[in-house]
Amino acid sequence: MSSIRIAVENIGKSFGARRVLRGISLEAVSGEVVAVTGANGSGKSTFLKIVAGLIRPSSGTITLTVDDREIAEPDARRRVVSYAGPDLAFYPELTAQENLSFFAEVRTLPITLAGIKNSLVAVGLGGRGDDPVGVYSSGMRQRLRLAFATMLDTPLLLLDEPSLALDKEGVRLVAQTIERQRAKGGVTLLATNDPEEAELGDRAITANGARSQTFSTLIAVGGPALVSGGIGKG
Amino acid sequence: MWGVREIHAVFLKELRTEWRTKVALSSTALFAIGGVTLAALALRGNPPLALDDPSRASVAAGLLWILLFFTGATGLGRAFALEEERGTALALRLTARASAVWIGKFLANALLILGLAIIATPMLITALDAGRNVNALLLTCVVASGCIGIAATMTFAGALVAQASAKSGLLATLSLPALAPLFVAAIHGTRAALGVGTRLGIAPAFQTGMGDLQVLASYAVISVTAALMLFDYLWND
Amino acid sequence: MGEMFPLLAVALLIWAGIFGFIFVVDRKVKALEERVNRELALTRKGEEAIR
Amino acid sequence: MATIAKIVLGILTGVFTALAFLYLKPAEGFPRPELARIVALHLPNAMAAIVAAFVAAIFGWKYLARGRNPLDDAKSKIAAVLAAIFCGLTTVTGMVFAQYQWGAPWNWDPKQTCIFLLLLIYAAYFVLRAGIEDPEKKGATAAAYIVFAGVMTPLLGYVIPKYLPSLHPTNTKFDAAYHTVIWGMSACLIGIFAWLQNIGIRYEQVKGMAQQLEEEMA
Repeated sequence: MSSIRIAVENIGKSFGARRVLRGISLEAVSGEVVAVTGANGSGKSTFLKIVAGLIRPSSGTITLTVDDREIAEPDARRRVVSYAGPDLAFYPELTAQENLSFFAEVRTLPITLAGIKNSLVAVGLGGRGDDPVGVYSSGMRQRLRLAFATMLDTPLLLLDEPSLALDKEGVRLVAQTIERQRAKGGVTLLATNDPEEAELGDRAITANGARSQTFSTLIAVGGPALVSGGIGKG
Repeated sequence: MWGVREIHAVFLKELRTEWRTKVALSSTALFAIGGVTLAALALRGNPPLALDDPSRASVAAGLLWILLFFTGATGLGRAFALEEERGTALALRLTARASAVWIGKFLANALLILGLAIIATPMLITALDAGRNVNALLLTCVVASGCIGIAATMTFAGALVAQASAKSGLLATLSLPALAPLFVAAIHGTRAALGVGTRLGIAPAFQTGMGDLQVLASYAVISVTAALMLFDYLWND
Repeated sequence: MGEMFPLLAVALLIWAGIFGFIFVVDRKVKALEERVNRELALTRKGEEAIR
Repeated sequence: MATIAKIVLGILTGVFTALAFLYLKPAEGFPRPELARIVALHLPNAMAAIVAAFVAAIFGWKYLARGRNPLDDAKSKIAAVLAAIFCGLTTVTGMVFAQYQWGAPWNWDPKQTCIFLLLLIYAAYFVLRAGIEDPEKKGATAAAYIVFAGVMTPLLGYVIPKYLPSLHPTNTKFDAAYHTVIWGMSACLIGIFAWLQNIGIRYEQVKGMAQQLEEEMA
C-alpha cells in the first residue's frame, strides 16, 4: 500500500447562517487511526463527509498526499477515499452481490466476482449475497456498508459509527477492519460516540460543533500523537 | 475520457433496477395509452368531425408531442429522484464520475422514451386516422431525434428536481421552456412527415422536414453538451 | 403637439414616483447597513474586552 | 458621487420621456399612430430584461464553477428577479401596443412567444429555489438551471422566427428621432437596473451580516 498523509486545516462548515462545524484541524500519516469524538450534533458526520469530498467545507483546507503526490481532482480523490456511514444506502432491488459489482464497475476496480463474494464472506454475509438488499436487516446493511468500504481498498478509510446496529461479532469485525487498514499502511478516521470504540484510535480529536475554535480541544488517547490541530495538543 | 465500462455499468444498473419494479415502465406506458384513448374519444366521437387531411395531421402532430412531453415528465425524473430519496446517491458519488452517471442515466431514459414513442406514435396516428400521406422514414427520424433531446433535457432537469423537496410537476415546469425550441421544430417536422405542406413521395416531405431535422439534431447536441458540463459541477460539489 | 403635455405630465409624475420609491428603499438599506456595522463593531469590542 | 449619478439618471429619464412625447413623430401606417410612442418604453424594457437575464446567467455560472461564493448566488438571484420584472413590463407594454395596433393583446407572435417562455423560465427558477432548503444546494441547482436555460434560449431566438409568422416590423426603419429616444431610454433603464441590483446586493449582504451577528450573540 502506498504511503498517505492527510492534513486538515481549520475546517469549518455553515449551512447558511447555521454553523455546524468550526476550526477542526488534524494531521495523520500511514498506519494511524484517529478517533473523532463528540456529542450528537457536534458535526462528526459532517466532518467525515467533508473529508470524503461529499460536502464542500465553508472554510479551511484538506490536503491529501499519496506517495508524495497531491490529490486534488475529484476523480482522483474517489480512488483514495472510501467511506461507510449510517446514511450510506444501496439499491434495494439489487442483491448485495449485484450492488457491490456495480460499484466496483463504476470505479473500474480490477476485481472479480470471486473477489466480491470473498468480501461478502469477510463481513459474514456469505450466504446472503444473492438476496435483494431490500430484505436486509439493519445489522446486515451495516455489514454491507463495511464490505463496500473495504472492497474499495483505499489508503484513506472513513468510518462513521461503524458499530451501529451490529452484534458482538460485528463489533469485532469493525476492530478487525481497522486493524487491517492499519497493517496495510492506510489512515483510518473513526467517528464514534462509544468511548470503548474510540479506544481503537491512536488518538482522538473532538468535534465541538458551532462553538468557537478556542474551545475545541484535543485529547490524546494514546499512541503516537503526531501533529494535532486546535489549541490543545495531545 | 468517459470510460465506456463505467457508462455501461450505470446504464445496465438503471435497466436492471427498473426491470425489477417496472414502476416507470408501467406508469408511463399507461399514461401514453390513456392519452391516445382520450384523444381518440375526443376526435372520433358522435357526431363525427369532418376534418380534412392537413387538419387531422396537425392535430395528431400536436397531440403526439404533448403526449411525449408529459409521458417524459412522468417517467424520466425518476432516474435521479430515486437516488436521492433512497440515499443511494451517496454511494454513487463516492464511486462514480459525473460523466458516467449522467450519460448512463441519459441513455436509459432515452431508451425508455424511445420505446414509448414506438408504441404511442403509430397508435395515435391510426387512432386519429392521420397517416394517409405519411412519410414513415421522416417520421421516424423526427420522433427519434426529438426523443433524444427530450431525454437529455429531462435527465438534466431531473437531476435538479431531485434536490427539491416538492417534486411533483416541477420537472414539467423546469423543462418546458428549455424544450420549447425542440417542440417548435418537432411539431413542424411531424406535420411535414404526415403530409402537411408536401405532396406525396419521399423527396418533398424531406425537403420540408430537413430544416426541422437539423434543428432537432443541433438541439440534441447542445443539450447533451451543456448538461454534461453543468452536471459535472453539481456532481463534484 | 399641445395635446401631449397632459400625458407627458402624468408620465413624468409616474417616473418621479418610481425614482422617489427607489431612493427611499436605498436610504433604508443604507440605514440598516450602518446599524449592523455599528453593532458588529460593538460585539467585536466586547469580545476583546472579555479577553 | 453616487448620489449625483442617481440624480443625473433621474433627469435623463425625464428628458427622454419628454422627448418621446414631444420629439417623436407619430408612426405612420398604424391604426393609432400617436400610441406607437409606447415602443419608446417597450423596446428599452426588453433591452434591460436581456441585460438582466445575461447578468443572472453569468453570476450563476460563476457561483457554480468558481468556488460557491454566496455573493455570486445573491447577485444571480437579484438579477433574475429584475429580469422577471423587466420581462413583465415588456410584456405589458407590448400587449398595450398589440391591443391598439394589431387588434388583440396576444397573438403568439414569435417575439411574444419568446418573452413568454423567458417569463416561464424565471417562474420555474423561483419555484426551484423555493423547493430547496440548504442554501448551497439551492444556489448550485438554481445556477445550473439558469445557465442551462440561458444556453437554450438563443436557440429559441433562432428557431422561432423561422417557424412563426411575425407581426413585429422587420423591414420598417425607425427614423433618427426614434433611434435616439430608444437608445437613450435603454441606457436609462439599464442604469435603473444597475441601481436596483446594487440595492439588492447590499440588502442581501446586510442580511447575512445581521444573521452572523445573531449567531455570535447566541
